[in-house]
Amino acid sequence: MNFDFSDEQKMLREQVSRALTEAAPLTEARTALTGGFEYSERAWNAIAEAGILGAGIPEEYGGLGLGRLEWCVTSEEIGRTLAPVPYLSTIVLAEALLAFGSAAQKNMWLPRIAGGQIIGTWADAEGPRELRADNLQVEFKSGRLTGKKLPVLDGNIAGLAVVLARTDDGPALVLVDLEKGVSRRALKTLDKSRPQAELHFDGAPAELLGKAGEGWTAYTQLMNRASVLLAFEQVGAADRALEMARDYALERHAFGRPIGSYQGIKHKLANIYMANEIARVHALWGAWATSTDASDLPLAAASARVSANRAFTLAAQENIQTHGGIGFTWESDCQLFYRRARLYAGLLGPELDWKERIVTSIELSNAA
Amino acid sequence: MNFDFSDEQKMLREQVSRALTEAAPLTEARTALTGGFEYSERAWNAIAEAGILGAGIPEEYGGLGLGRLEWCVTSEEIGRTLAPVPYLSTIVLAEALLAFGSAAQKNMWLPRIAGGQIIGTWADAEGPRELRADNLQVEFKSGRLTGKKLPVLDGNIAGLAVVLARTDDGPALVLVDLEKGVSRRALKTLDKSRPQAELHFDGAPAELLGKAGEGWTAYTQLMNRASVLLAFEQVGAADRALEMARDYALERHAFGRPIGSYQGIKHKLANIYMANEIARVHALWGAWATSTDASDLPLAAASARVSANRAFTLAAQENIQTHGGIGFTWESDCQLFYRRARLYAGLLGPELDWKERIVTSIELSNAA
Amino acid sequence: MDFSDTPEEAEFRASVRKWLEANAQRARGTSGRFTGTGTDDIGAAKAWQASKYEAGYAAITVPEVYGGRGGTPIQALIYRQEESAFAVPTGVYEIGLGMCVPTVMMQGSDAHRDRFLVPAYRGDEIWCQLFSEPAGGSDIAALRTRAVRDGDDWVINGQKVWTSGAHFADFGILLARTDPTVAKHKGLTMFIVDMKAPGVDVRPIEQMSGGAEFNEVFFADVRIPDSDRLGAEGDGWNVALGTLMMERMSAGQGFGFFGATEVLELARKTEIGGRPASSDARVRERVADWWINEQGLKLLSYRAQTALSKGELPGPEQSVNKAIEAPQAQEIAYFARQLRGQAGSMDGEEIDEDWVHVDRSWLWAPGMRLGGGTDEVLRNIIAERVLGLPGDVRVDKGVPFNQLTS
Amino acid sequence: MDFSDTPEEAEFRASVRKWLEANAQRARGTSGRFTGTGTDDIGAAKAWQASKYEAGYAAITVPEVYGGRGGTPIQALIYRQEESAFAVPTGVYEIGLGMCVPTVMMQGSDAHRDRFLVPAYRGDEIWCQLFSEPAGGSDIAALRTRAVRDGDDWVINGQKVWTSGAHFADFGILLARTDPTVAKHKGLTMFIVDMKAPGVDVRPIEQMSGGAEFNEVFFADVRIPDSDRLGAEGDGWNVALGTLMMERMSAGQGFGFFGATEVLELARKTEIGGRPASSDARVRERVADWWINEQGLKLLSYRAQTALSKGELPGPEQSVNKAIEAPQAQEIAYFARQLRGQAGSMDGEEIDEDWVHVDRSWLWAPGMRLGGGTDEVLRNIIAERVLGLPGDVRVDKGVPFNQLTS
Repeated sequence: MNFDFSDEQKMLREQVSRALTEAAPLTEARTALTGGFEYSERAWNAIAEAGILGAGIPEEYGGLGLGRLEWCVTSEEIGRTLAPVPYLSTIVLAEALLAFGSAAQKNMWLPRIAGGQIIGTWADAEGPRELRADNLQVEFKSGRLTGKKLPVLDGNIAGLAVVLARTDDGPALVLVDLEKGVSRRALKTLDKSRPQAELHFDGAPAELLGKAGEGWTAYTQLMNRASVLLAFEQVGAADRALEMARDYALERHAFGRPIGSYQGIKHKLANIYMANEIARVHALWGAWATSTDASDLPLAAASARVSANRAFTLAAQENIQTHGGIGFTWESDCQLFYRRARLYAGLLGPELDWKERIVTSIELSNAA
Repeated sequence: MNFDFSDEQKMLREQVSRALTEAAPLTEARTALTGGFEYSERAWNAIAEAGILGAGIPEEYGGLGLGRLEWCVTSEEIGRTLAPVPYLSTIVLAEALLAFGSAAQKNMWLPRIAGGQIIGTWADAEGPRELRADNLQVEFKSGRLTGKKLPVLDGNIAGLAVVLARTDDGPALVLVDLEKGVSRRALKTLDKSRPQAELHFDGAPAELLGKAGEGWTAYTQLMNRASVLLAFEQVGAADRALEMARDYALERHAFGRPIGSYQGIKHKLANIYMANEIARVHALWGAWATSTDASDLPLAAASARVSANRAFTLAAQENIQTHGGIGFTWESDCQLFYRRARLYAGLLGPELDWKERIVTSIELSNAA
Repeated sequence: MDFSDTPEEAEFRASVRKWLEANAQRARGTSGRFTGTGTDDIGAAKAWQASKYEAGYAAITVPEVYGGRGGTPIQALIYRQEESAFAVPTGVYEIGLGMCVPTVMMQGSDAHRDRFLVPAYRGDEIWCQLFSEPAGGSDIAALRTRAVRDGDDWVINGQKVWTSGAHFADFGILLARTDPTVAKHKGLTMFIVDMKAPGVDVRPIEQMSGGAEFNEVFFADVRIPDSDRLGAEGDGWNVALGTLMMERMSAGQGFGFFGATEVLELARKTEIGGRPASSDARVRERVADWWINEQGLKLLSYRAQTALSKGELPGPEQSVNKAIEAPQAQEIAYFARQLRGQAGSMDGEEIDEDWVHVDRSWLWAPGMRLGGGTDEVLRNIIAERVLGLPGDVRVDKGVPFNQLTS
Repeated sequence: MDFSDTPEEAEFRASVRKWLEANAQRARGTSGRFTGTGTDDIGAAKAWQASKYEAGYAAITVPEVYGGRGGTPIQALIYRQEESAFAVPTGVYEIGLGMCVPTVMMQGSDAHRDRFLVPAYRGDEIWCQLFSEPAGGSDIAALRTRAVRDGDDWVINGQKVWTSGAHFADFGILLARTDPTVAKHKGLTMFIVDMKAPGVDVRPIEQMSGGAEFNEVFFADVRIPDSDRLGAEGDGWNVALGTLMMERMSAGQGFGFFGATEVLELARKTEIGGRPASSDARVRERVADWWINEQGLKLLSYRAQTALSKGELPGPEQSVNKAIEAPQAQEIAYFARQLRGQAGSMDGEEIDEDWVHVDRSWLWAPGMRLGGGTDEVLRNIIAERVLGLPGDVRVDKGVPFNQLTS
């Protein structure tokens, strides 16, 4: 039994933590929120220079060939700092290439991802409509992609995207160079510290990633991996929100003593702690499953998803509550967490769907 | 706007309260729980002597012709004392006769109910199977009733029952004299302070109450009235449990001060208070609806049901929690409330069904 | 029991409604009254208040001798109920007429009443309430703003915060410390302050929701004549409690959050598993749970109204109201978000009006869980005032203010 | 990361499992270990403990010189994991071997170790823990049982409560007040007490769940030689804290409540709207929510196990475990009830084994929310020890015990 990161992975985390603490203090997220930039090049460069982007990419494609756990520990630190970087989106694209790409596709793109020369993303949603295998509107036909995808995380800064589209043979994942035949529109969102865009494909050249007709299964697998990465970001951010609340509760006095000495606050923060711990071990389980291609991955990814949503949402909203009025101001950092929590809870589709996947997985494993 | 009981009704409540406080201290419920008797004749007589049983029965049938609000205020006091009396069951039967009985049936039975000469009940459930219009097993045919009903509240002490049964024309309510052709078996239950039985009808003589085929609608209407009465019992009991917890929190000291001075306990009890208040006004709304035959009755009855379940369940379990170890002992009165809360939450069928009725009613009223 | 008005109440309601129909537009849509006071058109608000004054609806319960109608609390409630269905700008007067001006009426001199009441009711002058301070939070009596006697004047130095509408207010009621050598509740005094006086500096606070309805107010050597003191020197805490009690009289106002039935309506337009989300059992159960609370709060307001119409003081309904509604609004907005899938992170303006309303609920709910008593303070109030449980242990009890450590 | 054993651990696990298969029956069904200690067959328990002792599994982490195996904490955990799948009676030894005997080993004299350890491990003598008192509750140090020095003896008078297994215990560790003139934590001393000594009176406490696993224990002029003192006079509180710390070493034990997957299984056999309840979205969402917590606690225990196998002390997993599992068990039992409609008020014995398990969960959950630290105390522990928040205000701090008002 060794249910923990290795010492090397913990050292890497320390290293990423130091780099991001310096390159991405919360002021970076605030600058992005107020439109100063679309992402923090400083933080992104720090991650690229540490070689992280290639950690899970085999050496033959220009990576370090370490594994996925290194990607996960980095996500946690990005969450802690709310670093405004296109990390999740780029790694999800790398995962798509690793799992479904041809040798040519891998050779073409993975080295550039590992080297930090290109930002990637994925495009699945088509506005507020429910996303299902049977109602996709964006179409891939004769090497061309047509239709609109929104919201697309980092869609306005990415150079390459994996897109979920319908074909005559059923859903497919396709690879699109966003520099060609794609118009983009920045979306108004509730967390402007991470940009989202509408991508309009007007016959953009594209190519299949994997087989047509198997796209929905491939998409589901990809989202399982995305869920684990995102859960680590959420856990990191939830921890940081809890620390903020704890520190404020120690410093702020009411009626002659720290507000953290009242059970109303103590029990609130203890509840957050417990939610964070539950989410953390689910994320860790997910990391194990994603790095070993375990059959448990769908279950671990779903429980990581739901428990991380629960933890980060609770921590972000109760951090404001613990801060009192000051927490509701624009200048307070509390809002950065509150907005990010909402973005992350929505990113990979409805929580209810992920809960249903948990029960389906339990039933399958009981039947097996 | 007069959303409250009248002064006369409040005086009646005072009177009932005094009578039951004397006739049914909690020791009566405990005596019933430990098998001392099946119901408290002392408390039952006090209610009968106050004329309550006939309050909602017209004078032509031997009642006082006052209305249903008087029945409701009495329910609340019965709840407060956990008086082990067959009140709910008897009034539900009276309601069935009032709504669906022929003149002959009313003349035959209502005066005896008003006079306290007969205990009544209703029998709907058929064990742990889901109760639906399309799967009733107890059958009424050619004036005879066949099959088993369980659990039946007060089934072992009642003299008359309204029974939900299937007929060739669809579900029906039928009236059965329990002294004839019925065998009974006392059930093991979790709240022995209120007895439940299995009734076995082996061709027992019975007669229709209302029309065959309209029985399910009639049954639903009857359960709406039952829900309002029961909600008052639950609100009364929840109030009493809250008072117990409050009193103990004032008296019990830990670390040199009353446990009621810790926010952990204060906020807990404030939450119970709020749940009780929400339940109380829903019950009151239900009382208005049942006494005016308002079209809102299905909605008011359902929200009274769900909010009262929520309040009494919370109050009963957190009363134990507030008492600490002593609350978990057999000798503590906490368990009387905990057991009663479970009985009452189950009596009128699954809470999920009642919640669904709320939404259906809202949709109907929006469509209207 | 009877949900209808008495004949007198019905008559009053009819006349109010008739007047409103003739003078205002009915509100449309689901959006609530979150706009607060920051972005309102002050001119429109003043015009509306003036016409209310002319019609006798600006100060319904105030004796005629002070410029009011001499009516009953239930008439005031009926007016509020009717007015709430119309799109009229009342926000800027809520705190002034609800809390400050009644304090002036009760605690002020005849000269104060002559000078201030009618201009306030007519809407010519707007009032704000200056109690909260940065260091205080829920502990209002810990305030540090000093008032030092200098001849016939008091000289004010210090800072207030969360002052609603200070940026357009003409006057304020100000709670300041006149004696730091006694226990913190004992050394306070209440004043009327001219918000245009030299040394008053108002700075808007930008909220996380984007607007700026609240302010910081700085006082630098602001002079207030002793004649503008409200109540006795050192009696400011009792005067302030009286001001805060006024809130209890305005029972049963919803906050305009996106609610249970609106979720149900919204769910008809979105899908789960290819079917309308409104048919999904999980959505429906939540709607039922939330609706029970919303309807319960409405019924509690009817009960408060019943008490008012009998001349009794309402119970703690207002505390219960906010303690339940604000956290529930946050929960509802969170859940509604997922009804639009990944588009849940987009701004409602990218979609439609309903979603704008959801977003506004989501952004304002955290503020409503804090302002006017936090979730925690409200539960303390219920525990102490209703259930009779002891107050929290007060380590600062009886300690002179200037010997408190923080 | 790796969920499997090291080769050494795997080898140990295999030998344990082989021995268990040869000497015990595998457990069947879903019912948990609520039966506690009240109704067990003491003879069977003693026989099982004796065979464990012979096989070297009774005291795995105890040095060989004291009669143990000299093994590692991870071996002890592996043994517990494996044993939990078998139907063996271990309840009566849990507190004694888990908390009391280790205290004797650490605090006792050589003579104590020679006299008590082996008979305890072999199961010949059963131990109980005598800390809690009626007036104390969560405030254990407020205890009133007095120990007065008389020559070479101490004379004990007072009452203990919630003593598990006192009715069959041979010895106990007793925390008593030896000096009431100092602050309450300072005047306590720990003793070994012979439960068969004159003046010891054990009376079972009947629980609301029906059984009587706990006791009141009365002491009337019970004499204990000073040589049976554990630790220094006045140092009893520190000794007791050491005893209570032992609980943290036994991470990740479930309580055997009716759980999420059992609800799902049950729901397959009941109907909602004419379809299996297991297909109802509301049932399924709850199962997911509960399962996440259950699986999370299991994963936390893996993390604790990882720490143990690295020779580190586990974190606050035990506090988290009970704080989450006990209230959830109550919620699950409440919900499961409605899956059988009105029959939900019937005793499970009228239906089947699953329902008996639901009932047992429902009756025991309130007790589990209290024993071993209430919901509230556990949250305090997490807030203080993990998050570093201040303790509750202590009005009794430093006050001599005999001057406390209550």
